[in-house]
Parts: sequence; structure tokens; C-alpha cells
Amino acid sequence: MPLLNVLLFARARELAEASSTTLTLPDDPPASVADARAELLTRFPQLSGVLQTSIFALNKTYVKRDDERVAIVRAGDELAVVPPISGG
Amino acid sequence: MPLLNVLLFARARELAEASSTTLTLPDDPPASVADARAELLTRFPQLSGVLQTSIFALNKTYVKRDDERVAIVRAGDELAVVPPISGG
Amino acid sequence: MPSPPPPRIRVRILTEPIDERESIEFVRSPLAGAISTFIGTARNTYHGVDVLELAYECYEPMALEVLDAVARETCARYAGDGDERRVTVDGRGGMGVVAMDIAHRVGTVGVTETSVVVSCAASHRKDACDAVAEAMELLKARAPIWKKEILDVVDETSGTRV
Amino acid sequence: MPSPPPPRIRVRILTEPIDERESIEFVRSPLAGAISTFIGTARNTYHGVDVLELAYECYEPMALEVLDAVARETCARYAGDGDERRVTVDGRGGMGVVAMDIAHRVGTVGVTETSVVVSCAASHRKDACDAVAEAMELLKARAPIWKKEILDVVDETSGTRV
Repeated sequence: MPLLNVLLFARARELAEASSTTLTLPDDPPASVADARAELLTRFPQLSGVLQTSIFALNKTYVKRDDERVAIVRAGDELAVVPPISGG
Repeated sequence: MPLLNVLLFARARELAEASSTTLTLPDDPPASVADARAELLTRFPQLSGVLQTSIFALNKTYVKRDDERVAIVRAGDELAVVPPISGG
Repeated sequence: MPSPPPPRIRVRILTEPIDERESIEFVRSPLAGAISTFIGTARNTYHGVDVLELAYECYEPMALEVLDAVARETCARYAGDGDERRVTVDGRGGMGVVAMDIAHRVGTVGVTETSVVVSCAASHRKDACDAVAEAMELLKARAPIWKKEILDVVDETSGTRV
Repeated sequence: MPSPPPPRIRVRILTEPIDERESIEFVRSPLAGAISTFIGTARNTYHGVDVLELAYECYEPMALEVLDAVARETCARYAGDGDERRVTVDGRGGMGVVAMDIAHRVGTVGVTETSVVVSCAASHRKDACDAVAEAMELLKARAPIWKKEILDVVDETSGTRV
């Protein structure tokens, strides 16, 4: 049962009214980023809109939307919700 | 008989050992930049090489090589010898 | 023929105002004939609405890794072969890019203030300019940094500016 | 929709060192989200031979006229239509270029020192960067300015450096 650290930024942070949270996910079969996405939606239904346009970064590396099912999360990992970026 | 001020720059200035000179040119028919080029070559044979790669600026406007015969010089005009430029 | 030295690279996330001159001096080099600097500044309008200020937010540890990767990729792409004996007519070559500095500010950025600086030094002009343009494209595409325009519009329900 | 103001333009020939920061501050504007600066610096090599310093010579009255024309032509080419309401996805538009500064140094310029600065502010990034690149192309093609590399080679006849 990995305890996953989740960081929330920008619109996701504002809507969740939190800059981070932790998720407890099943470990058999091991949980994926897709499971984390579903669990986040359950915990914060208000993120429904922003999650559609967000991608995740797992331990500071972007996870492509198509790879979320195969990207396994482990205890202590850091997962970030990345709404559309606008640096510069 | 217009008295033409001629400015010499860069390699032309070095070879002529002068940064300016004056040329007296016939005014009937009126003298052209081409006449000034010929007179400069007579006065400063050592400019032969650099003049081949130079263009002239008459009163701060470049004269195309093909226009030297039709560009009339008048008394008090300022003609500059412009060897290949290399600003920047 | 000397081979180009590894590029000097620095990336920073700053809460204080960015010193553009210091960025230029960081990249300046006797190997370089060209320095290109791009400076992003806070504009006073957003889709025609007046902007009071910008608020930047950042996932800092990842942003620093991304900016470092952006700088390294860009420097590698515009690296030279070290041959300074040839006449360059295309504004490229020689040592190529020799240094790059990227700094992004976070927090509140007032109108006209600098939000981002990318400076690059190269032997020749086009390598420096193209490397800066490419680094900015990559930064905007990849760096986990968010800009929010604080607009001069009062929300009628809450009475606060949006 | 406001129409763009006429661009602020300044051109200078300087015998003293060029202050890059002052050039950046000259073009900075609340209308601009982007400033691009190109800085030409004296490189330590010329066709593989060590350079001690550069010597620049200029036909100053004409050079000032040419630099002014270069700035005006470039600003006109990258002018905007004043429409800041549209989302720009191509890094152009809005007010376009709003200010340009060109400064060229003459006399002796030591290695790493700045010989030329072109700064440009625009609503958006690509207009600023392209305007600077184009102004540099036009400057190099038209401005009556000459650079001489003072090389670390002693002429065997005269005993002087060439």
C-alpha cells in the first residue's frame, strides 16, 4: 500500500485548496499513474476539469498520457499534477 | 571647376596616408563620380587595388557602381571612398 | 585545431529581480564574438484587459532539472567544431555556443519587470541568436512554471480582483 | 482598439564602452512582453590567429543616418496592428516592435569588450528576436564602419604588429 506524495500546482492547487496531498494506493497489482489519477478525482471531484488538461510528472519526469497505465508508482514517489504550463 | 571634398577610410586612408583630400574636376560637361574615381587613381596610384573593391558615397548616399557615370558631382559635395565594410 | 570546451551552463529560479547585466557578464567569453539575450517582461495587457501584475508559480526542483536539460540540449545542438580558421559567411561555426544562462523569476512580477532571461554566447552571431530562440521554445514547452495575470477587473461577487 | 504608437528609436556611435543595461532599459516598455538584445563582442581569434584587440573606424555622419534608417525600416517591418485581444500562438502581433536602440562603438575595443548592441522591445517574442536579427544583417550590409583586427603577429620587416 504505497503512500504517494502528490503535489498540486496552479489551477489544481487553487481548486483543491491544497498544494500537496498523499494518496494510499493498492500494491497488488502495483498501482499506476492512471490509478492515482482516478483516486485524485474521487478525493477532489472539483479537479475533474483541470485534470483533463493536466499531465503528471513522476519523480520530476513527465508521464505521457498514453503511458499512465504502465507507469508504476512506488511508496515514497513524488507525483505532480501539471496543468498547462505558461512559463516565460 | 567644382572643388570636391573626398573622404578616405580604412585601407584607402592607410594607403593614401590621408583621411581626406580635394579634387578639382571639369564642370563642362559636369563631372561625375566616375570622373572622380579616375582622378583619384591618377593622384593616388597606390589606391588601384582598394578602389576596385570600393564604392562611393556621395553626400552620405551610396552610389551604385553602375550609376557612377550618371551621378554628377557639384562644388562642395562630399564624396567618400567606402572600402568593403565590416561593422558589427 | 582546438576542440571547443564544454559549454558553461547556469540555470536559476529566482524570487528576487533578475539582473540582466549579470546574466550577460556570466556568458561573456574571449571565445565568443556574439551574445544574444532574450528578456521576457510583464506586459500591461492580456487579451485586451489591463494587467496589474503577474504571479508566477513553479515546481522548483523539476523546473531546475528541465532548464538544465534545455540548456544542455540547446548548447549541444549549436556546438561548433572548433575550426576558427575558416571564414564564416553564415554566422555560424568556430567554437559554436560556449555559454548559456537561464534565469526565471517566480512570485509577483510587476508590469515592465523581467520574468525570464536567456543569455547565450557563441563564436558567431546566428548560433547565439538561434540557441536563445530554441531555448525559449523548449522552456515554454517543458518547464513546470505557471503564469497568472492579475487583472484590473473586480469580481462582482467577492469584491476581489481576478 | 488602440493603434500602436510610433516606435521609440535611438542610434549612437560611441567612443566609450557601451552600457548594455542602459540599452535594455531604453527599450523596456509596459507595451512589451519581450526584449531581445544582440551584443557583438571582440573575439580572441581571427582565422585562427590570436587577436590582441580590434580597431573600429567609422564615417560617423553617414553611419548615424544609416543606423537610423535600419532601425526605422526594421521597426516598420515588424510593426503590429495594435490588436492585443487575440491570443497569439506565433509569438507575433499586438503592438509589434515598440522600441529599438542601436549603439556601435568605434576606436579600440579589447577582447571580450562590446563593439555593438542592438536592443528591441515588442509585444511578443518572435517580433523582437527577428527585428534584432534583421537590424544586425542590415547594419553589417550598409553601415560605413570598418573593423581591423590587431593580430599578435610581428611584421618581420618593420618590427610592428600587424
